[in-house]
Parts: sequence; C-alpha cells; structure tokens
Amino acid sequence: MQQQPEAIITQIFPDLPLGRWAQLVAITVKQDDLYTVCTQLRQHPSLDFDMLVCLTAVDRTTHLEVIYHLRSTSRNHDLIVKTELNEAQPELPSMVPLWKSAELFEMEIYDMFGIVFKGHPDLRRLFMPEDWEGYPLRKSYNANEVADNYLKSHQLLINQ
Amino acid sequence: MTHWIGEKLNALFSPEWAAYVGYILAGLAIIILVVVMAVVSIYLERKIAAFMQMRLGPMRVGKWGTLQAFADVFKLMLKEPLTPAQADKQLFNIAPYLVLTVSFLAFAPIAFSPSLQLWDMNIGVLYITSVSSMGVIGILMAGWASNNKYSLLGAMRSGAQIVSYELSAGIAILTIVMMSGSLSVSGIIKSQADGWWIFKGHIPALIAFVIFAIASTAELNRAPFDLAEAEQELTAGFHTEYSGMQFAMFFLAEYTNMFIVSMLGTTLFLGGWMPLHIGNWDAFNQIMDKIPPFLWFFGKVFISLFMIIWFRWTFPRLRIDQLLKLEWKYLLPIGMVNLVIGSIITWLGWIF
Amino acid sequence: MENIIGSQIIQSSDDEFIINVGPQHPSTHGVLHLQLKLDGEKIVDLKPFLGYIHRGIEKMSESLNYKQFIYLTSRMDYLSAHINNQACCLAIEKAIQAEVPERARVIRTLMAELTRLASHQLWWGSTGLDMGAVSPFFYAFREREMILEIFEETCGSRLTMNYCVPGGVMNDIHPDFVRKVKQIIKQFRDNLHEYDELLTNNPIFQSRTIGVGYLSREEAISLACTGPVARASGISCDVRKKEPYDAYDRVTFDEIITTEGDCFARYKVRLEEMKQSMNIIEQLIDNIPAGEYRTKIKGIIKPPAGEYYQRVETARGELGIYLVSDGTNKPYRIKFRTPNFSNLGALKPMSLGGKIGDLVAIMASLDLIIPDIDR
Amino acid sequence: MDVVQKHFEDFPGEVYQDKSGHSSIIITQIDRFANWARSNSLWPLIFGTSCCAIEMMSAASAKYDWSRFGFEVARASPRQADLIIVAGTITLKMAPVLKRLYDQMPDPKYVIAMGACNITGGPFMTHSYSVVNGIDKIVPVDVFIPGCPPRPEALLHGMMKLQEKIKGMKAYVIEKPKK
Repeated sequence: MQQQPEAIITQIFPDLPLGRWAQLVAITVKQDDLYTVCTQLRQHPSLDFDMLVCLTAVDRTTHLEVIYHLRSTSRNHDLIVKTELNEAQPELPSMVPLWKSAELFEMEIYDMFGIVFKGHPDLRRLFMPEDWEGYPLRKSYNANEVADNYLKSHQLLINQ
Repeated sequence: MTHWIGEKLNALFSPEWAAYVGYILAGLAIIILVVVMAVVSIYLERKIAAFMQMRLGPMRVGKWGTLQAFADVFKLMLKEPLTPAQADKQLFNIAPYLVLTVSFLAFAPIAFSPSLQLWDMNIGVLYITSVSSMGVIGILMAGWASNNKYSLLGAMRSGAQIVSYELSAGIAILTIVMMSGSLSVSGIIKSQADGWWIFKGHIPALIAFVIFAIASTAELNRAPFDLAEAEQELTAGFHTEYSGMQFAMFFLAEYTNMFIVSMLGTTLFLGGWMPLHIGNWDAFNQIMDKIPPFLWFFGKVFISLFMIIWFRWTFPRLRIDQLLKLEWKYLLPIGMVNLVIGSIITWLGWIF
Repeated sequence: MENIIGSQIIQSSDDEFIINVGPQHPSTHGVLHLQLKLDGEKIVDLKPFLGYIHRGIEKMSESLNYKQFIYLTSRMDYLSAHINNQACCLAIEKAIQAEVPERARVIRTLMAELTRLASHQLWWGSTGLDMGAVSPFFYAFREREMILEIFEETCGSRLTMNYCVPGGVMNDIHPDFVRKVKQIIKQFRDNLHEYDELLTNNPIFQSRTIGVGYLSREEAISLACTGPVARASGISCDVRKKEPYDAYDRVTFDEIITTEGDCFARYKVRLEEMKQSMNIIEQLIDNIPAGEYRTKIKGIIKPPAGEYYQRVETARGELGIYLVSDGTNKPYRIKFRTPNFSNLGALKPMSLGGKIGDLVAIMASLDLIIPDIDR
Repeated sequence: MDVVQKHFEDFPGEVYQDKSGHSSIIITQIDRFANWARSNSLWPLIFGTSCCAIEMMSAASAKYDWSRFGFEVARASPRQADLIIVAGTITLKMAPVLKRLYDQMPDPKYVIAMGACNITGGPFMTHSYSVVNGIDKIVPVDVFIPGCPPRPEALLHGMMKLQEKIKGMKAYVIEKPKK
C-alpha cells in the first residue's frame, strides 16, 4: 500500500501548511518559491520524488489553482504540491529541467488555461489550432456554436 | 502452328511484307499473353493471400470472384488521370511507360516450347539481365518527377535495392551459364535434356538457385524487401502521386517482372519445357513426354509464382540498412565462392 | 487555407529534409502528426503536433451530470473502454461512499481482464501490420472476435460497452457467459503458440525490434511512463498490485518486469501479460459470488464538495481520475491523467538517431491510442 | 427507354440524372459496364481517426471480410483511392486535412460517413467546442452509417448501398466548370 510521507515532509518543510487533497498529503506553496521547493523534493535523498505523475489546473473563478502530483518510485509514496495564481497574468517556472514529463503537461495547461511557463523549451498550443483565441477550460469560456463560425471563417464549408 | 501462319502470310504478301506483319502479330501475341497472365496473377494473388489469412477473398464479382481483376483494371482505366501541379510533366508521364516497355522487351528470347520462341538469339540470358536492369531508371524518374517527399525517399530506396541485388542475381545466373556452356536460352534448355540443372549441378546449382530466388524477389520490390512502396513507412512509395491508368501501368509492370523472373528461373534451373526424366525408368519417362512441353513450362512458372506470392504474405519487412547489409555482406561473398566452386566442378567435369 | 497543417517549419540547414508523418498515415493508427527532420534516413529531430482528435471531453464533462460523463471516457481509450468506465464508477463510488456488491466487483474485474486481452490481441495484430507482415493481423482478430461476441451478449455492444454503472454493473451476466469464457480461454491457450511462430521467432521481426528504441529506467521514470512501456524498462508500476481495486486483491498473478527496455522487451511483456490476464480470468470465472449485481442508487448523484482521486491499470498504463466536485450534480472539474499522453513523451528520446523503419517499430511497440492523448 | 429509371424505384437516395432523363441503348450499356467496374472495385483510403476505425478493421478482418466485395486493396495515398470512409470524429483541426484529402482524390470519388460523430457530431454534438457537427458541411457525403460505433455488418450494408447507388449513376457526367 502507499505509505504517507507526512512525517518526513513536516520535518523538512516545517513552515509549509500541510493539508489533504483527495486522501493524498498536500502542501501549499506560494508561486515564487515553488521552484526551490520542487528541486528540494526532487533531490532530497529521503524524499526522492522522481516522477511527476500529473499536472492539473482548476479554475476556481477567484484564482487559478495548479496541482503537481509527485510520486517516488523508490520510496513508494505520493505528494500533492498546490499553488494559487491570480487570473491577471498567470506565470509559473517550468519544471522541465526536473522532470521531462512536465514538457507535455505544461504545453497542455498553457493551451487550456493560458498559464505561461517560463523556460519551457517549446511552449505552443498543443491541442487547439494555432490561430485559436481564448482558453477553453476557463470557466468564463463559452463552448457553444464556436465550431460553426470557425468553419465559416476558414472557408471550409462546402457551399463557400 | 507457327508454320501454318507463316505459309498463309507468304501467300498473301511479298516476302519482306510478310516478315513485317509476322513481327507485328508476334508482338501482339506477347502483349495479349502478358495482359492475360497479369489479370490471372492478380486474381491468384488475392485468392492465395485470402486463403493464407483464413478468409475468402473476392467472391461476389464473377463466379468465384473471377471477374474481380477485370473490374479493377477497367475501373483504373476510367479514373481521372491527375498530374500534380509542380510535377515535372514530361518525366512524370514517361516513367510508367518506360517501366512497362522495359519489362515487355525481356520476353523476346524466352522459349515457351520447342517451336514457340520469338527470337532465339545466341546471347538470350545476357539480353534479359541487361534489359531488366533498365527498370530502375523508370522508378527513379517516377520518384523524382512526382515532387513528393515520400516518393523521392521510396525511389532512392528502391534504386539502391535493385542496383545492389542485380549483382548477386547476375552471379547466380553466371554459375548456370557456365555449367551449361551457352548463353542462348534454347541452348541452355537443350543442355538440360538429360536432367534439370538444379539436379545435375548438385551443390553449386542449389546454392545459386537460393541466391537467385532471394535476389530476384528483392529486384521486384516485393516480399520482405518491399521497402520502395512500404505502405506503413512512406504511404505508397514511388507511385504515391500516380492515379488511374498510370498507376495501373506500374501494377502491370510489377506483375510482368514477376513473370520474367519466374520464367528466367524456370529456364535456367528447372529445365524450361523439358519434361521430368528420372534416370532410366523408361516407362515413367514415356508418360512424362505425353504432357505437351508448354504445359510443363507454365506449370513450373506458376509454381515459382506461388513461391513469390507466398513470400509476400508471410514475411515482415527488412529495414534499408539490413537489406543492403544482407546483399553486400552475405549474398555477394557466397555467390562469388559458389561461382569459384562451380567453375572447378565444371572444369573437372563432375556434373551428372 | 495556406497554413493548414502545422506550418511552423523547424529551421533546417540546407541538407536536412523535413517530412510530415502526417495526420493521415497508415502507421500512426490514428491522427498523430509528427514533423520529422531527416538527415538521409536518420531522424535528427521529431516534433509532435496533436489536437486532430481533441474533442474537449474535460470541458464537456463539466456540463454533464455524474451518470452521463462516464460514457464519454469509453471514447477516449476505446480499446480499454470498460476499464475507463470502471475507473469513473470507482471514483464516483468513492465520492458518495456507495457499497458495491461482491458479484459486481468480480464481474467488473472479469470484464476488465477480457478487455485487456482483446486490446493486447489488436496491438499484436497491428504490430505485425506495421512491420509489413499482413497475415498476423487476421490471426489476431480471430480470437478478438470471439471475445467481442461475449461482450455483445452480456453488455449489448462490442467495443464501447458502457457496462459499468455507479454502484455495480448495468445487468447480470448472460447465462452461458461462464461456459463461453472457459471455451475461449482454452482455445486461446492452444493458439498462443501460433503467435510465437508468426512473429516472435521470426528472424526478420527480431532483427527489426531487438536493440531498437532503448528506454532506460531513469528516462522512463522522468517521462512518467506507465504500463507495459515502463515495465519493460524495469519499473514496477502495476496499479493492480500497488492499489488493488475491485476483485484484484483476491487473485494472485505476477507483474512481468524486464530490464532490456527495447521494442522486443515491450513485445515480450505484453505477450506475458496476456497469459497473466488468462490466469486471473481462470481464478475468478468459477467462483463468481451469487447475490445482487448492483446497489440501487436512487435519483441524482450529488457527491459532497471536495476532491477525489482514483487510479486504475488500463491496457496501456495508469489512468488517474482527479474529480473536483462542488456539491452540485455536475462535476466542477475533471482531469483524466491518461497513460498514452506521457508514453508519447518517450517517443522522441527513443527514435532520435534511428531510421524511419525504427520509428515505425517504436510506435508499434508504444501501442499509442491517439484519442487517449488528445481527449 | 426506362432501363435506367426502373432501377431507381427502390433506391431512397437522390441519384444524379441528366436533364433529359433518357439515354440511348449504347450509352446505357456503356454506363452499365462502367458502373459495374466502378462499383465492384472500390478501393477505400486508410482514414481512421478513432473508435469507428477499429470497427472498420473488424470489417476487414477474416470474420466479416469486406474483400468478398472487392474493397480489399486499402490504399494509403489519396491518389489511388476512390472511396474515403470517414471513420471517427472530425474535429476543427482535422477538417482542413479531410477537405484537402478529398480534393486530392481523382474523380469519380465517393464518401461514406461512418458513425454518429460524422452524421451530427454524435456524443460530442452539444457542449463541445472543437467537433464538426456532421461532415456533410465540409465534403459531399454519399452514404451515412449511423451507430457509435456501427457494427461491421452495418458498414458492409452501407457499402452495398453505395454500390447500388453507383450502379444507378450516369457514368460520364460532363460538368461545366464552376465559375
């Protein structure tokens, strides 16, 4: 079974608020010292979080919540790192130097939420066409009858 | 039968006119033969492939799907011939005809039966190998002219492949020509009157037969070596941009080359139209002679055709570097050594 | 209409050659668009362009209620459709603490293992197809059609079965389900030697896959690869062992781990996994507990506000579901952590330096499902 | 001369007819022969985007075996294919690719819309921002096959309907080029 890394986390990061995110241990980190915490989580021998399983973002209308789900294959425990971003100019450091899987995750989050990851090698729209405006997964985005005027504006309709 | 036509012609026209009409008739006969055999082999290939894959293959078109090949050919005729905009128009349109005429030329010296041979030249085998090596130019032309990256890659691959496999095919043919002592097709067949070369030439002939089989399937861009039109890698290889009748030309050329290779193999190794004689069992030999010679010839051709089709539906595809490594590092040295052994054996006369 | 397909051309020096292994290509088995920079036949650079089958399932789920969005997930990874639905149902049951009867757990696990078997069979057929051998494709479909017959009898449809419902399964298994499954398992065990004869012991296939597309253990971990791709590089990441759900704690099977990490290792891992799935089915098929096949969940499902996480082992790796609910009957946000998305990241490091023939072999060994990447 | 008309009663779909509606014996015989050749050797283009492609593979497999009708040669390049079976959802990013493939195919070409996603957008019709609701907005479709995914028999039935439609068509249609 998965052990819970609570003891080690509180011992290494005493000041960070500890919480629960879906039965997994979660720590909330502010935006600017996220990178230092993550490098420590990655390199610290007793933590050794060597796999970034998933990178998610949730649009809480007041702010954007970004969730890193880390896992250590050797220690066999999971951890959630949570950060809050204001909607105005969402900026985050890119985690590609620490975990290679971050490259695709961050491209997807940029495409869906508009969060810019500084230092990302190839930040572009992954799923939507290049000339697409708006970020689909934001709560403010209205998804209806977007498809039809895209077809009309790109002369794809059969009668055009 | 050919003499009967000869008298009729001489009766009608003056001598040299009769010769011209004779040549035209012979040419027409070859074209009809090729088209009929191509259609038959398209049907054969689809049926054999189907039975190898536990399914039925074409059933609904003719009695047993027999008219399927005709439907394919006529549909291809009725398609709109497209030429890509930036393609090199002249080269693009000449390429399929070049590939086809080259494969038609090679039919001249082949002996279907003792009386039925178009032109019994004394350098028959040399003529066939040299003519069939011109097919590469057509393929390269097609690949380059269709201005499509995939076809260029496919053409480069097939160019490298065919040129390098010409070598070991030529060496395998050389060992048999050396044993039989003559280049002319009818000469080789006559020399196999008392036993086919594959039995008479024992070890070197057998090795030569195996090398010839591998090299000729590679030359056809078929079976494990079909890198030129590898569907999974480069959509449809050098004939990506061809549609309708031009694509049918490539299709027809591929099947005609299959015939030439199997006919060459039969003439050299399996004794052309010679019936199967086993030593001194006279009764058995008499029965064998009852079967007319051209049936013998076409029987052997269709057996080797079945082998080529069988290769295609069972083997996965080689990578380009493994393909060339196989040729230059294995087939060529073995072919050379086999040539040396063959020459020593023929010099000492240890052939049956 | 000029910049239609991924027009961002990589800056290429004069002798490099850029080709699009485009959205419509026989070997991508879907609409993956790779832009390759070639130096002759050698691959110098590889850029994936995705989104050709992105239907926005996560945005759609936010406007569908809890009983409706489950069946969109079977359109994501359609070869393990049942396992995706099972994951969603488990997450919802965890959210509303619903009690699932034993019979439903065993039936779900049986169906999951049958789906895994059918998915590996199709993968085996398409691997042969990509390498140029056409006949194995038809032998793979012979067994797969039998399994699909069973699915059709019990769940009503062949591919996207929609058999799982929060609280159990939609209806009970067909009366001669047990007999047919035993018959298939026996027949498939006899035919398995054909799989080895056709491809595994084929020298051309071995020369095309042994030593091709090497993925080291550290690289696989840092790329977050899961499933057979990771297990072939030596990572033990089988969710059925780590966090047993449904009836997996009751069965004994071993997790196949090899350390070579090349295409042939991934091939061997999947072949062995087929045998393990048959073991699991044989252990469960005889003792399906009697009783209810579903607990009635009345009315609208409204899980309490909060976050829920459930992960499941599909045929291609670990599917994680992050469910954020705000107490209403529609999920506030759903994130599907799909296995193919991170396995796709492993394509580039493996194929750089290789030839186009190797790229096709590597993609066949990665067994990617593109709608699972784009969602 | 109702040789051609009699054939259409049972066919529900609209079939192309020239203005005068009648044709002489020779033309109809050529038409019949050309349509026989075209309908019996429809070469599909390999174009599967999602789940319907798996059912198309099953239709090509040994149990349902569409090679009995002559559809067996699935070509990878649009130049040699004359039937495009759109199997799977077409999204906005895929729409220009489908249109370009359709334009690259030589005439006479036919389109089969397989699966609910191509008829009306299927499960993704509402609430989705990137799915084309029905590909008849982009390419002219000949036969629609409902189902999600449709069974292999349904696909074969759709193809047989297409064969009937081809048999009813006029083989040589001289269209004045659109301005």
